[in-house]
Amino acid sequence: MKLLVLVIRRDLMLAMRRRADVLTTLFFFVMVVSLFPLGVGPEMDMLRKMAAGVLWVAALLSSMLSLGRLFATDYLDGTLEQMLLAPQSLSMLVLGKMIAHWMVSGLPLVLMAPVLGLQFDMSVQALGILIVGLLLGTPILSMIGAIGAALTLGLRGGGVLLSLLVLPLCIPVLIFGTGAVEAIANGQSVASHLSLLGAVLVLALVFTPWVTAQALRISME
Amino acid sequence: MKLLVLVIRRDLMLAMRRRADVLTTLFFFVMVVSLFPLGVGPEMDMLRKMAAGVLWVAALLSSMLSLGRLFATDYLDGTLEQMLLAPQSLSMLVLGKMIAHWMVSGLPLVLMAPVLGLQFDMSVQALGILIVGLLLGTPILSMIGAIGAALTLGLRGGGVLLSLLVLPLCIPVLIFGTGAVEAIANGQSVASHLSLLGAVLVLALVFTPWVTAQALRISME
Amino acid sequence: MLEVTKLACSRGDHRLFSGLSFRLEPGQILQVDGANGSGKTSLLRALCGFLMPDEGEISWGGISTAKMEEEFYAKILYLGHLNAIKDDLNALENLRIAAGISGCLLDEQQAVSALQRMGLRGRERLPTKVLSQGQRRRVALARLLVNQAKLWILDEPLTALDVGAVHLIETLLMEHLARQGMVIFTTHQPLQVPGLRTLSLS
Amino acid sequence: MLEVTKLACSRGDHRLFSGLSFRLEPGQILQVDGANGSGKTSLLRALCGFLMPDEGEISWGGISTAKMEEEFYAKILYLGHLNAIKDDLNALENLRIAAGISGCLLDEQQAVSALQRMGLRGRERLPTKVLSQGQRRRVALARLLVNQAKLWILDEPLTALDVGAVHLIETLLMEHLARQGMVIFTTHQPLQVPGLRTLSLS
Amino acid sequence: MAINWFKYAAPTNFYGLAGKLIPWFAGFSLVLFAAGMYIGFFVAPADAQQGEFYRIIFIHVPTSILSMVLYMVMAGYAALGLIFNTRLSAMMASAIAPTGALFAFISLWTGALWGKPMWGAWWVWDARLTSELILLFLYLGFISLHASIDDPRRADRASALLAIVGSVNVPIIYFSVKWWNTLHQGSTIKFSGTSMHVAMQQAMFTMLAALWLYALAVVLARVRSIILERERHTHWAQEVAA
Ligand code: HEM
Ligand SMILES: Nc1ncnc2c1ncn2[C@@H]1O[C@H](COP(=O)(O)OP(=O)(O)OP(=O)(O)O)[C@@H](O)[C@H]1O
Ligand SMILES: Nc1ncnc2c1ncn2[C@@H]1O[C@H](COP(=O)(O)OP(=O)(O)OP(=O)(O)O)[C@@H](O)[C@H]1O
Ligand SMILES: [Mg+2]
Ligand SMILES: [Mg+2]
Repeated sequence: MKLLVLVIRRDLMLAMRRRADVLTTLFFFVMVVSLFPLGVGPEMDMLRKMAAGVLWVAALLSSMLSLGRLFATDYLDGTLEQMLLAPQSLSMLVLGKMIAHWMVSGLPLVLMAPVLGLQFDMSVQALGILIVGLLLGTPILSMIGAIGAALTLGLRGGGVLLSLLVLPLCIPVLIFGTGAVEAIANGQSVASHLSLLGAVLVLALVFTPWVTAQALRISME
Repeated sequence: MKLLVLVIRRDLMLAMRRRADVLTTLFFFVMVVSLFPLGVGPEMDMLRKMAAGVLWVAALLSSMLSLGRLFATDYLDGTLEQMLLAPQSLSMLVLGKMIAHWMVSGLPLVLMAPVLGLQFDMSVQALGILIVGLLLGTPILSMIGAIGAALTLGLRGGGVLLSLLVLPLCIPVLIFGTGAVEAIANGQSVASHLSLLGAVLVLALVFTPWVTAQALRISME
Repeated sequence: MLEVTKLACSRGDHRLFSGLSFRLEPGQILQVDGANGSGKTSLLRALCGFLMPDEGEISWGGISTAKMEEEFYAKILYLGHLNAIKDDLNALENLRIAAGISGCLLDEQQAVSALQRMGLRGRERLPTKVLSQGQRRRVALARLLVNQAKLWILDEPLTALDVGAVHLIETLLMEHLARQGMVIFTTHQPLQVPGLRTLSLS
Repeated sequence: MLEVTKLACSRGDHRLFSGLSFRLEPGQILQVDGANGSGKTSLLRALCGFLMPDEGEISWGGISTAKMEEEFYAKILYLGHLNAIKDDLNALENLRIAAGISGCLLDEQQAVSALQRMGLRGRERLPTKVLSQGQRRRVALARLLVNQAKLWILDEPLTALDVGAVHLIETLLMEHLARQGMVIFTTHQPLQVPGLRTLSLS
Repeated sequence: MAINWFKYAAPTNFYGLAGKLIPWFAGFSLVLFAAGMYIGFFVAPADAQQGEFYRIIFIHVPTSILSMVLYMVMAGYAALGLIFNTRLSAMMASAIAPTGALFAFISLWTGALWGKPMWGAWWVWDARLTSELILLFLYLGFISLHASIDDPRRADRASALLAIVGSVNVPIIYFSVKWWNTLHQGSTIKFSGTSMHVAMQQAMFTMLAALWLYALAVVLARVRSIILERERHTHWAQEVAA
């Protein structure tokens, strides 16, 4: 438990030292979302329909972008070796890194989303559901992404390979998240979508730290 | 000139050392494009309208993502120091790296785009214009991106500079590129859009290598 | 305590060593010797479990280390070619985090005095990226001062160190041995420690 | 040829050295000496133009090096703490590319024989990431054998090298001096080269 | 018949066994393929609504089904390899991947060819189509991860982990996509299999069997070459090669 707190504090501290990286993720998110109206054209009706999808895809892409750094820097400077030699549970340590990653790259997106949603003329209700969905979904992205990040450690072109591995696995999250917003727009119940997201989150919390720890041990050999 | 060929060959060799590397850039592009329908919904009419925009944004994103590697690895392992000490023109060397980057990450996208366009049910004419636009536009993305990549090296706040500088600079490319496709869909002439893209390409070819070289010298200090 | 029997390692198609056996008891120090590429680093990494040996057994107090996992990690301190310090953090933060991960929490005072003993007075609060190569190595080596591990596994600890620092490391090793610690290390520079045994990888 | 007058450098708030003056003529070799963090690396990087000095002048044949740019780069070979080799390429490719960038194209035969002289026989075609620390340094040092530069600027060239390789480097330095070359370098290990001068950064 | 399975878990023994089996699998596959083609093209009648075009299902359906089955088989082998550290299982997994990917690709390709006349579009974002596409991506991810790692042991273990995670995800993907789609679009034309002509069924099952055997033969052949490559420094491998 102490280890968990230590690791989270450490990663947050590192992120604060490099505030630029955090801002870049956020900025990337904003840019992707804002580029769309430019690429697609200014018809409000169409924009409103695609809003949730665009925001979710942008969130997925920008959390992917920051995933590359999750273990890579620790790997390059030898810190990861030391972590693997920690006399405590590696899964716990990995969980700490996942949580820190989410706080740095997921949470800001969630906080930013309402502002961007307004640009697309989303209703307040839909915005609310979008936020809840993102709040449940972005941690899953961080956790599934961590597996990919661990598997691709030290490989050339790791960043892109990482996306290739992780994006297909993240698709259910995307679909449930946008599905919820769609449902509210059509006046249906959102409970099922959100509870599925919640279930996936719990599953991920239980299994991904262990899987990632195994992946790290494999990659270190 | 020899230096140019040497550098291009070197970077291509590095990319080819892992066949997966080139392919994964491409897969990333495919994934991004395929994610959008998943987020937005499967209605063909809407998809056809957004097709060009989605393809262009995806091309922009995937060439941005692979830009991270353009100078960073050379910086970390000390090769960049040696390049700055090359007794030949640094601009030429930089141009070589840009060309290689485009061949590895831009060209495959252009070749892949028609297949993806079909998924969105684009017309053959629109596809043709899309390809020509991408062919003119993706080198510009590589070249402008290189400036950002050079500035992000080691500089504090460089990450933000990259996004702040590069994405806005790339927006005209995006707009001309999608504009051309839009024009053909509406039966207007595409010549003006494409010739503007061509003009930007020539400008970029002339100025960006030099600017990037200066940025590298600044970053190295 | 540490016992290696008939160990064989290979990398790629290349057999590095085979039939390697030795024992290390409390208070003993062993230098692994050999030319560049003879497999010193590989041996040390195999001891840590980073590298799966082809054959042979590594055991600690009679139990195979592969089975002990975390329990064994609590007994060792590994310092590799890489310094395992974060460029963006300062020496103090680096040391406290490294110690925390290896299981002993330090307060600021302990960390400062360890760094000062390593000759980093006045540099404790600079981000380590501005430090010189030797100063960075010293930050990494400061872990030796704040660790309860019994077995030190050091891969070329003297890299980039000046003469004064080399003497300091010699002193530290002797203190550790006097506490019944064990050391296995590699180096290409001569090191004066009484009771030093060498193991040659031809 | 190389003349440094009243050079002063500082990093952050920290003045490393000031009023540093020396000359280096063809056939001369200069060792920059000093404890960890005394500014040796900074001095060498200032010579290459990577670091702007606070005061003073660096000139080559009477012309300020800052003004010469590419012309000066053709005269020097710099080898820093980093090896400047690509992990994914093999030793041969690394050497040929490095030579090409510094302006002399090598054929395969020349590169192979340089690598073999550096003791990498049989390792020429392995990706350098699998090489040992010392072997990687040897790949970097092979550039010394295929370069026409007059002035060698070497920052701790002996890092990670075994005894045999250290002797080899001594020989290379002597050959270079005999060709009227110049060397300025740092190291914390003793190096036997006749005519060696030292410059101490206290 | 008592077969000593453990004997064949060793790559060297398996090499010989596979060598003996391949000609049989390949031969039967060819015969069945010819038979399936014959029934499909000459015995089965033209479809009432779809004319001659429907005959593409004789390729499309078997490849679709096999692409999914092969993924599970691959993940199973990967899990075995990871848990029991048997080298042969990992080799089997990496030998299956290209064939699985090929089938997924053919399924997409034939589906697209069929879709143009049937739906008027090459591609529709329907649940089955989308999850098949994602399956192809999973295969490609597996293959690229394996190809990106030089050390064979690490490559085997890393990609095995990925395959297992993927297999947990495949059902989630399938249902999520299905659900996502049915929520706002149910208009995709469905072709019900119940009213199928007997000859059509026969052709389809014959083709399925033929492609199964083809997959077996190809996978075994690929495993043999992987074994040879991995064991190239051993005596027996050099003897075999010579
Ligand atoms: C790119 C386009 C297509 C893809 C990726 C695709 C994919 C698949 C997959 C994965 C299956 C097996 C799934 C299952 O058994 O439930 C399947 C089966 C089948 N597909 Fe397709 N398909 C495509 C186009 C089409 C078209 C255009 C038709 C006809 C209108 C069609 C008709 C069938 C039929 C009849 C089956 C047999 C299995 C069953 O009845 O459930 N497919 N396809
Ligand atoms: N894939 C491979 N194929 C062939 N040889 C390999 C492969 N991977 C590593 N090697 C060799 O294995 C050896 C690894 O040596 P190791 O790093 O253990 O040496 P070391 O004794 O620590 O050397 P140094 O003193 O230079 O640090 C090197 O000789 C290297 O060339
Ligand atoms: N921003 C800064 N503030 C204060 N001191 C700094 C700053 N940046 C660098 N320094 C100091 O400048 C010195 C740089 O030294 P340099 O790397 O030149 O040393 P060196 O003689 O090469 O040492 P070594 O033998 O360890 O390689 C170090 O003492 C470092 O602590
Ligand atoms: Mg070593
Ligand atoms: Mg130095």
